[in-house]
Amino acid sequence: MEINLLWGVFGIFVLLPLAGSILSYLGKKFAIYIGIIFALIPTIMLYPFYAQNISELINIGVNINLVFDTTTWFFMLMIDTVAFASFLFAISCVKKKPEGFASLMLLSLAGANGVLMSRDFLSLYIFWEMMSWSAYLLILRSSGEYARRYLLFGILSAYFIIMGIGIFYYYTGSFLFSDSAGIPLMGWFWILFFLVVGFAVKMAVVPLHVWAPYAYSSEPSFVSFFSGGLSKLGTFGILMGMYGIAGLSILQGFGTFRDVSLFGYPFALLGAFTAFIGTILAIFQDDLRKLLAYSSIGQLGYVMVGLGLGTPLAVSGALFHAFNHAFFKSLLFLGAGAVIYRTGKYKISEMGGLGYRMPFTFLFVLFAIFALAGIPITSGFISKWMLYEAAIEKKFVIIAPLMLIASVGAFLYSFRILYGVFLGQLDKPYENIKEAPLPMLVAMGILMLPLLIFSIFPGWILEWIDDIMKSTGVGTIDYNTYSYYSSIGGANMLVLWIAFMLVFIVAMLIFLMKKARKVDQYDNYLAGESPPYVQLHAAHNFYKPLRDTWAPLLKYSIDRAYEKLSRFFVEGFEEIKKIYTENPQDYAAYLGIAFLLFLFIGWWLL
Amino acid sequence: MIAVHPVLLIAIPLFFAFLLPLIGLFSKKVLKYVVTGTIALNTIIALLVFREALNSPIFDILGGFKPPLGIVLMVGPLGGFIALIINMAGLIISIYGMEMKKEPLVKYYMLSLLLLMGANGMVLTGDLFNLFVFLEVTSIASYGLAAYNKDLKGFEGALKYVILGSIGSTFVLIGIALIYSQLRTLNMLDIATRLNEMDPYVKIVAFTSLFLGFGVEAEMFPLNTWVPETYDGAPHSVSAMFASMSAKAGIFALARVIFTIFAFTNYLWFVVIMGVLTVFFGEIIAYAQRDIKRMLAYSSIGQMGMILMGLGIGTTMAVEGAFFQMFSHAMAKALLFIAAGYMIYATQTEKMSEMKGIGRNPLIGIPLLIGILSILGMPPFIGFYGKFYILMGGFSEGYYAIIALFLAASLVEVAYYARFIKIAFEGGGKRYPSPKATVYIPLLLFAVIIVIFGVYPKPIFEILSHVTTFLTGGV
Amino acid sequence: MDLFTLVSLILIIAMLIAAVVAAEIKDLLSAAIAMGIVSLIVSILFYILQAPDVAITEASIGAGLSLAIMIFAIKHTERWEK
Amino acid sequence: MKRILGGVIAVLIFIVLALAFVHIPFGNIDLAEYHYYNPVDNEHTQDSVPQHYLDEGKKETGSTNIVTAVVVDYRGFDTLGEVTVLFLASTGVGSIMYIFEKEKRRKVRRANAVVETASKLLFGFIILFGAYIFVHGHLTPGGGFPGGAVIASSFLLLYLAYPRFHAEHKNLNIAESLAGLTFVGVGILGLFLAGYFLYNFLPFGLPTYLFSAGVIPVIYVAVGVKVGSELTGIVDAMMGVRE
Repeated sequence: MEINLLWGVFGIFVLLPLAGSILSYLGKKFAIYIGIIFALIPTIMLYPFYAQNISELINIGVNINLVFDTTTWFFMLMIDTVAFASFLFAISCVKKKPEGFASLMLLSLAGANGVLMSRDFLSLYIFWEMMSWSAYLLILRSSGEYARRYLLFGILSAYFIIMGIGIFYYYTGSFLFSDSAGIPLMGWFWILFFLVVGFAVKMAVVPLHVWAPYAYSSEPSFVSFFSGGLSKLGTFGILMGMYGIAGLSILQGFGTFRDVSLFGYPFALLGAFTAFIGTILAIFQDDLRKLLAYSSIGQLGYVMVGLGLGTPLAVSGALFHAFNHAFFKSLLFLGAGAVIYRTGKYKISEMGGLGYRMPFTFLFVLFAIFALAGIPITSGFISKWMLYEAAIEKKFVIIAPLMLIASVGAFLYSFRILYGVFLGQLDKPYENIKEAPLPMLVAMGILMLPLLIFSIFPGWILEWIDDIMKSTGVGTIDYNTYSYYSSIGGANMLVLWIAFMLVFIVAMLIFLMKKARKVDQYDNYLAGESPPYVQLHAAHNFYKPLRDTWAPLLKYSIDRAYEKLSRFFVEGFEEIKKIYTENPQDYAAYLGIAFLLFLFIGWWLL
Repeated sequence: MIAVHPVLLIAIPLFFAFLLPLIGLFSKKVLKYVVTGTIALNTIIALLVFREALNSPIFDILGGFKPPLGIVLMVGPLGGFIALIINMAGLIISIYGMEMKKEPLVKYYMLSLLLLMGANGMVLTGDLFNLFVFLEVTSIASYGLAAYNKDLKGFEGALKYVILGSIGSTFVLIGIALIYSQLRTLNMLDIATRLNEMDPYVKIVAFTSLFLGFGVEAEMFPLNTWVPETYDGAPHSVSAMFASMSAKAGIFALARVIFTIFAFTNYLWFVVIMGVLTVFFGEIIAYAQRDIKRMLAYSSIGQMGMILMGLGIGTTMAVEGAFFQMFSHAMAKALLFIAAGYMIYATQTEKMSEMKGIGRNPLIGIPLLIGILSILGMPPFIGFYGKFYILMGGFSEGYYAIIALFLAASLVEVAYYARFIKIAFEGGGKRYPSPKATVYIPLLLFAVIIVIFGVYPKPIFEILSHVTTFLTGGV
Repeated sequence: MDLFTLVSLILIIAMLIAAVVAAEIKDLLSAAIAMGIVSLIVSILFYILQAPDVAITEASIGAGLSLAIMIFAIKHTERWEK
Repeated sequence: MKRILGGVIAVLIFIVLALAFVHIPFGNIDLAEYHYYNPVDNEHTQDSVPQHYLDEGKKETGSTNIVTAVVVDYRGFDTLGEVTVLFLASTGVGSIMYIFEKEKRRKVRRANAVVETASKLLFGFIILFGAYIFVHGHLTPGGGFPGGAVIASSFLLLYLAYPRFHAEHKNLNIAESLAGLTFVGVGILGLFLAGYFLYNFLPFGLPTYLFSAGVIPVIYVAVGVKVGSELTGIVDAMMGVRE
């Protein structure tokens, strides 16, 4: 009976999308609709399967272990919902070969769900790679060069993972996570190092992030799934690697620094730098998609901090933030996608005032930005607050300030989006622009709901996280429906929410009592004069003073370093190519030398 | 008593190869159907032989003289498996070969049948001198086919192959002569049981000679210099045959020499090093190529190096991986060479940079993608299991540094295939003629095999569980 | 040293010289003839070693036909190695 | 530099191989001290393979010439392979030389009258001699390969004497095909009649008689015809090349 249940779960979450992938490829014109159905079923089916704990060993030559527990459930909730919303969004924007889009999306969804269900390295690797190459093909639809960058880093990450798996296999002779007994500390170090670095590539941790800005510039409906959904697999992998397989006691065995494992600390530091660098770079982007991409890098840096620190508060915060990030970043990418779909432009400096024509899109993006910047009426606040507290609690004087600076930076680029895209003067070409089509709005609405709900009731999500924390043995935090508590405070969202609303209402009342008069923007700038049409929207060289301040540092680019490295290698390859001289006499000499060499080695060995 | 004689796998192609000129006198049009039919018949027999060999090894005694007096064909599960792969690949490639236009067609078909027959013989035989004879058959058929285009490139490639191939087979002959002079027998198992009677020095020289000689055919590192030019100059179907048939036969013969005959276990790490060097140089030089067929040829070297590495690691898992890799490489590389043939035909150039958008036709694009992903070792295609098992086998033996080098080379492989995919799927190319049935049917067949056994590899692994007996000197 | 060994030795040395000449000489026609001489001596040696079957084959194919084919080939290309 | 390196490599390989070759027993050796292992029945026998050939060869194959017994009967499969190699060589040459075939033949000087007459005279005798060699393969030294080569050399003589002589390619092809089919056919017939490929299914007859040794003469005739026509084909292809 048990095994039937497992196969049922496996069928719904992995095989069904796989089948859907084939079906939608055959569906041609209706591909997207088929895709929606096959993405919706797993999303809905998550509800009956809540709090299940199914685990089965299956022998396919080697033992593999498929599991469906709260960890799986929690991550699936993000990924499947985001996938569904992305599909909805895609109805109106994917016109070019929709069957390819739908089938590849479902394939990567199946891969992602498979990764989440596997508790052994073989199936994990298989599904991971499936997800990787289908994402690669999806990016390929937009740009071959971007796809190539992504693929190289994707494979690099896979090879790191495979090194970790291999060392694990060397010590245990098994792929099961549960067979980890008897690995020496040195072995653990290399296993975890390779695994964490490998998964960190997917999370775009600096300096392995250079693929992300490009990959996130492809088709918006896919990117929202990619950045919101698939990058969470990196989080899942690191969580599994550090806490699921190894566990706290082994991590602490490497030595501790203020109760934080010396293994995790460098990664936390790296995460903080990622948050910082991602944010700084996001501020200076003019391409809307690139801005969001760097912002995504920065936000996932926070998650990395939490996972690296490894205190209960930090890990809970990381998971919570990952959850939030899945929704608000998908929402932002979708919003950006809607704007790009309507205007056909990518550059922020070429937009402006669109909020008057696309009010719903504006509203959704506004909420997403609240969540991203951590403003209390969205759930983005609480997760960030948990992470700050986790860093402050242990008095980390580098990590905490970096995170705070990054948070301020997040305001800067959020403002950039709000002002540059939605506020300000409506440019002439956009006079007659329409609101985004209905499916897009519905998709964005679906993604916004959880952000609002969980801002008042963080306890619901903390309950799931608590389950995960228990199963990984990190320890738990105190929480109730509205709040959580930590050694240096905590937060009560209900109080905050009420306070915020009070302030909001007061402000509203003041605003209304003052009998505000609507002033045309033109009048506002030009004091009532009416010259011929001028463009007043100041969007070029935004934050120029800031950029000037940072100029000396901005000239170092990790991108360029990689380019230099690759050029060095390619030149080297051309040199090595000369071994094949195309002269048969040389070749015959190689043969002779090889014979003598083989003979010598043989004589020596035998 | 044996139900199906493995010798038929050799006799039937031979019979029809001799018959072809006579058929050619009456009608040249039926030739291609005769050839495809012959190989289809052969494939069916290979399947039957393989099924029987799974139960117990088949010893097909030739001429009625018991070994080692006479020659015996010995077909274990693995030999049967490789023979099946070779015949299957040959069948599918022969569909593509129907398109061949260049005269003299009779000779082309005869040579390709004999190449198949030679490869079959190399895999099936249980006699060392017989192995040499079939090595000669295979390589001389290859020389003829390599120059079949009759242009300068073809001649140059074939000439280099002739030079290196004949040096290689001379070494094989020397090795066999040394063994015979010491043991007075040519049967492989007889040699294996009585190996310790040999003088140690002679033993090593004999081993080295055989290793080197078959290494030339198996594309081992310093001996594979002929590969790129020969593959490049040969007709496309012939390149596919080389990659999927003669190279596989060569490496299986090498495996026989290493495991069945000599079983030098402390020599194996050297094989691993040669394997990883083969991978390393193959992949790196492939990156520096601009012509598609040369790139595929060097990539083929890389894949063969991977197989060699798996054999050298020598654990059950790694050798299973190596055999799986033989299967996957035979399928995927044949697919890619056929696709390359179409692309060169459609674009009239070998330069990859001028093949913009060639993969946009799904009949080409999807098999092409599947083939490349399989070569790169992506699940759920068959290329994954071979690579993964070889790696895991290597890890369990503790070859960390070698595997790191190997993975670095693999990353280079990913880079150049991604470069090619980028060009092939880029928009803005011109319109290309759509592929004929003789092109897309083999492509689709290969792609289907790659996907089916990638999704459900269990049957293959069941076959490969016989690796344990192979490693302990069994058939 | 008996006659058998002496004759064998002389033949072997002659064969070696012919082989080196075949490899080194620039005149391809002479090289081909030197190859023929090698084959001829080999066939004599086979005969001395009581292998008449092989001796006949070697003499007719090695010293006869393949030499003729090589000369034809040289005739169609150039006589002097560059 | 390269030349010196090549020389050094060659000399080293020579030394290494020579050191191995000195281990080969030479002269009168006691074959009885070897024994072999039969992997099919898994039994060790106090007998060596060459000794077995010498002792039992005549009885087991009916061939007076032990070399022929080994080449055609004990290791007949190898011979089939070798014939195929030759066939391949001729096919390969034919396929490569194909482009030149249709071009016109160059005017060449005729050979002198002595050569022409002598070759006319000798041609038949040489063919006869070749046929003798392969027909008597199981009785006297020689066999299909040398016999075929002798036949081919008779054609070579014609080519030298008459520059315009041209053997019909079609006929050569038919001859070699039929001969090859005979060889394989005999093998397959053996498989059907006795369960062994290339089984010697004909009666052995009396030793030293022409009609003895079962299928050996049949195979040797086929090999002789095949080798003769193939080598002639190669010579013809080479002669056919005209610039």
